[in-house]
Amino acid sequence: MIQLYNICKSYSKDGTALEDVNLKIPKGDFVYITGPSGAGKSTLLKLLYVAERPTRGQILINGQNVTRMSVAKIPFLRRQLGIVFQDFKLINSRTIFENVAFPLEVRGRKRFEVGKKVYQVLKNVGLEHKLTKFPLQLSGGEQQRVAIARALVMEPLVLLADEPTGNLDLEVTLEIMDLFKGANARGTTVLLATHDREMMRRFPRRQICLENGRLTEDWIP
Amino acid sequence: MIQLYNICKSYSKDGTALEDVNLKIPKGDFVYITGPSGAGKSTLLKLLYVAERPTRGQILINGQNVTRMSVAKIPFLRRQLGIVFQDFKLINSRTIFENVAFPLEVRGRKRFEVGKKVYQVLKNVGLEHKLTKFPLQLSGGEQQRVAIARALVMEPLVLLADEPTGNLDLEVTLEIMDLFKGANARGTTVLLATHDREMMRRFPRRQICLENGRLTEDWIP
Amino acid sequence: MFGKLIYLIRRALRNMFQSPVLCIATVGTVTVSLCILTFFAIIVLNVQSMTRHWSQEVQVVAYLDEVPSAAQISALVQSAEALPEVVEVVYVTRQQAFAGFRDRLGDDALLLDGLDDDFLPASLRLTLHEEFRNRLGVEQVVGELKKTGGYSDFRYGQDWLDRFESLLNLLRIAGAVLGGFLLFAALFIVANTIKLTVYARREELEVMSLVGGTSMFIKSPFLIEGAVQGVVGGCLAISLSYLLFTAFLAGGLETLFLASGVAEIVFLPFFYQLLVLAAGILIGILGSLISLRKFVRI
Amino acid sequence: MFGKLIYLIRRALRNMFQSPVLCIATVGTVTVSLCILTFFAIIVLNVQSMTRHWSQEVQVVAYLDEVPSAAQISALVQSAEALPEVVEVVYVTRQQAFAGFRDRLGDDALLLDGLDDDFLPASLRLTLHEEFRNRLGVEQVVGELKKTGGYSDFRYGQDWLDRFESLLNLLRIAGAVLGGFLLFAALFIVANTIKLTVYARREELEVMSLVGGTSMFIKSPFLIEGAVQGVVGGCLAISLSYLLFTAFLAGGLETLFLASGVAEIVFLPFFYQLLVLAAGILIGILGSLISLRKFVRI
Ligand SMILES: Nc1ncnc2c1ncn2[C@@H]1O[C@H](COP(=O)(O)OP(=O)(O)OP(=O)(O)O)[C@@H](O)[C@H]1O
Ligand SMILES: Nc1ncnc2c1ncn2[C@@H]1O[C@H](COP(=O)(O)OP(=O)(O)OP(=O)(O)O)[C@@H](O)[C@H]1O
Ligand SMILES: [Mg+2]
Ligand SMILES: [Mg+2]
Repeated sequence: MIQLYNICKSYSKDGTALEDVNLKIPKGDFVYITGPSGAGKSTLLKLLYVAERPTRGQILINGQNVTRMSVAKIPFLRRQLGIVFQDFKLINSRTIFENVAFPLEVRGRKRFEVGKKVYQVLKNVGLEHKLTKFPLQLSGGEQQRVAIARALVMEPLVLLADEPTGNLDLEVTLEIMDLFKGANARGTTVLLATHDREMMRRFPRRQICLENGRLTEDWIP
Repeated sequence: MIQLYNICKSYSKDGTALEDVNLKIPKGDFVYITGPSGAGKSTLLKLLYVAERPTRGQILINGQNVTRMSVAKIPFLRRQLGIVFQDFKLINSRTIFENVAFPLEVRGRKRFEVGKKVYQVLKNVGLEHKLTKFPLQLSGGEQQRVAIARALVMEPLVLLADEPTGNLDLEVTLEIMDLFKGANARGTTVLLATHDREMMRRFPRRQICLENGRLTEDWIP
Repeated sequence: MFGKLIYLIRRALRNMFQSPVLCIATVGTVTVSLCILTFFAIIVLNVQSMTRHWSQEVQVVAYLDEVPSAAQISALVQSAEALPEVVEVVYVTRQQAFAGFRDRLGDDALLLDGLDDDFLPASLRLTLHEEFRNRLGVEQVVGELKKTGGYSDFRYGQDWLDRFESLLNLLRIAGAVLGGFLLFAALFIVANTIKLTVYARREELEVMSLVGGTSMFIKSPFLIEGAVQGVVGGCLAISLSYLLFTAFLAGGLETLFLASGVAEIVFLPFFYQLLVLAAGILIGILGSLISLRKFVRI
Repeated sequence: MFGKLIYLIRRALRNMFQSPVLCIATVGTVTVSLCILTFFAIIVLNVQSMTRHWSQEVQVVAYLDEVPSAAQISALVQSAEALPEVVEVVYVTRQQAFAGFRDRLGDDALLLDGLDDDFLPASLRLTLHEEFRNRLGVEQVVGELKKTGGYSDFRYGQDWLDRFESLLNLLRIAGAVLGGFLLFAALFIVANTIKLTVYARREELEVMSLVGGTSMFIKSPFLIEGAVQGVVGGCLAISLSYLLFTAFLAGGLETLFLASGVAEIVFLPFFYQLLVLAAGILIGILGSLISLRKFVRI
């Protein structure tokens, strides 16, 4: 499903964010990416959704070589992914409903279907009563849940979640994890960058540990 | 030091973020504010740094009635506070150094003093090598640490930290907690909104629990 | 297809209502820029009609050898009228010529007191088609007339004609230079404004592309927005300049104009109003395209 | 105090280099707007000097009763020169008058062939100070001369004077209306642009206030920035319009101008260039102030 060969990424000359990372993630896997702050977790995910290009190495997603993908094709790759960004990246001038509906609209879904799906997924994250609010009118945790809802609204092929529970309390975290596990059970490959040891303790899954841009541990329970 | 009397805050007619909160925090105290997502933790802090005004009730900080403070006086109140915002609120067009130096510049400190202090506090949070980078060139956890450094650079009278460790791993969290405890030991009153049970377990302090805008628990170890 | 267009238009309108600051700024800038263009066009058009008015004085006066018979006159008039350049031919008798001269002298007319009223020759006055009211056309006519014979002299205000022509050239060049500059300035200013509105929304654009929006999907609402703002700005510009136009004309400007020998002052004709609207749309769409190319690299 | 100013200027410059998109957009808009104003000023100034040139033809001609003796002439000339409105007095003999008339008739001069060269009266030609070259001034002078006596008639082109005056009024009003409109348009467009740049940075402004920046501390770099951009834009506008001016004048426009009877064409005098710079600074600061008031509610 996802294959990384000798991936290097350096943003500037003086330091590398990723160094010689090799990784294979089969379809339907559930993987935690851990590591200290600044280790390169987000960078790894950014390479997968082609917000950044690797300095060296090759990435295959679902058989496609992402490294040399033309700019015009990137949107179609991203439509197969569900992404929770570390800084949420909600559109502040749109309501919660519109934010979550956006991936569906991009794919040209019918209005009726959009409304039903958006409501359902917002209900799953416990925000169905905030439909008409704007992102800046929500608490931090609520914004994070909207970002999660937007990633899940499409049943993506791959879910890339970057620190999706950093602003959530334990109860909500457990609910969100249930959603992730549900999506995983329905076939979505899940990559979850996190610091939350409690979560990893409760739901032990494959753990990949990055340290200073190097893959130092690949633990399978 | 900080006194809240019958504080109510509602952003719109259909719901209240805070309802009838009464609270006294003596000088030099260290208080955790906990509660589920959307409980009103950030709102409480916003009232303290007068980003929002309460719908009802009175707030006293250091003897000043903040509720009716004139707009011109607010900056001088804020200069006594160190604030870590939940969404960091760094200035993206300025370097890390400039971001952290800003509270000092506002207070008209000499350039020499500014440089020394900023370097010291950035070193404390482990980012002295990122001085010249811009916020968007940092990882999420690094940005959060910059926000913390900016709050601590002045030895504030009161430290208001909103989820300051949501994007940090355990090791860094412990270092940051050491900084907070150090500031507290030097006389700063600390209010820390968090979901991190591990942190509260390791450093048991007074805990205030909000639920649906109501103060439901005030636990002193 | 049609549903998709409606969807895009809905999104464009939503965008505009969502960020009124940006929308109002753009429409305002388009309005003011087009207003300047409109004023300029009004001035150019009126100066043009003024010069056309003046050019009616470009006439050829052909003096006759001697007093001709009625038959000769009608023959000469007919042959002159047959020339393709000529609109109208008027026969001026000696007495009419004398009266005209007296009028032209004005205050000095008393000088003619002792003189006979037939000492001036009779003549034909030829009015020319507009496109021949220049040195070339005039000399062509004179050449033709010379061939027929029967004329003693021709007069067509040679030096006046030269001046008039160079003034026309001057106005034409100055109009083109200024007009080109103003058009460029309008495009620049509007594109600049739109660039800033796109800049203010660049994060939004980035998010859209990160969530799978194609370049077209993201850009097209902006283009529609640009077109709508262009139309609205164009309409406002026309209305505003009409208001200013009538306000100041009503305020006595018209009498002043007429007193200074200028013909009727007209507002922009309908066709030109359409041109202004078209310019608005074009500027709106072009400005959006240019700015989007800078910030949407998808 | 001085150190603080330097600090604020440093911050302002830092801001500008930090967000070049915004800075370039503002400077560009200021440049283009001021360029339009500069062009307008050049046109107005040249038209003004043209009319001043024309107004030299406003003269009073005082015809003498009979051929006076040399003593009488000098007495009359002296009394006329004593009038405060008069610049110069020229005595025109009968012969000079006759030659002048012949010249004026041009092609028709042959009409005078049989006549004596002294049938025209001698006269005094009075040139007036510029501020008296209008109906009122002229009639005042005529009234004074009438009191001294010795003149048979006065002529000062009454109908021409009326036309000239209304044309002047027209130009004055049109210039004021257009100039006012253009000035307003420039201010509007620049303020709009600055508003958008402030809008794009509103989060930054919010953060500054949240970290304890006073209103003055946050705003003053923006005001300095506005002033700097105004100065730079003003300089660019003057340079650009000078370039355009020379480019098109060198391209043959000047000969055209001179051929059409217009006096020398001049670029904006230095004093007006300073005015343009001042306008740039003013527009920059005012625009920043207006926009900041909208977005910084501290
Ligand atoms: N756009 C960028 N330009 C320059 N350097 C960058 C950029 N993005 C990230 N970096 C650097 O690359 C390194 C890895 O960053 P990354 O965001 O991948 O870390 P992370 O593992 O996600 O950390 P965190 O847990 O704090 O989010 C960091 O040192 C960071 O400073
Ligand atoms: N600007 C606003 N406009 C309207 N409603 C708001 C606004 N800010 C917060 N709210 C609402 O007020 C309630 C409390 O928000 P608050 O940010 O205080 O929660 P919180 O305790 O900080 O939650 P979290 O742990 O998720 O950050 C939430 O329901 C939120 O939707
Ligand atoms: Mg990260
Ligand atoms: Mg919060």
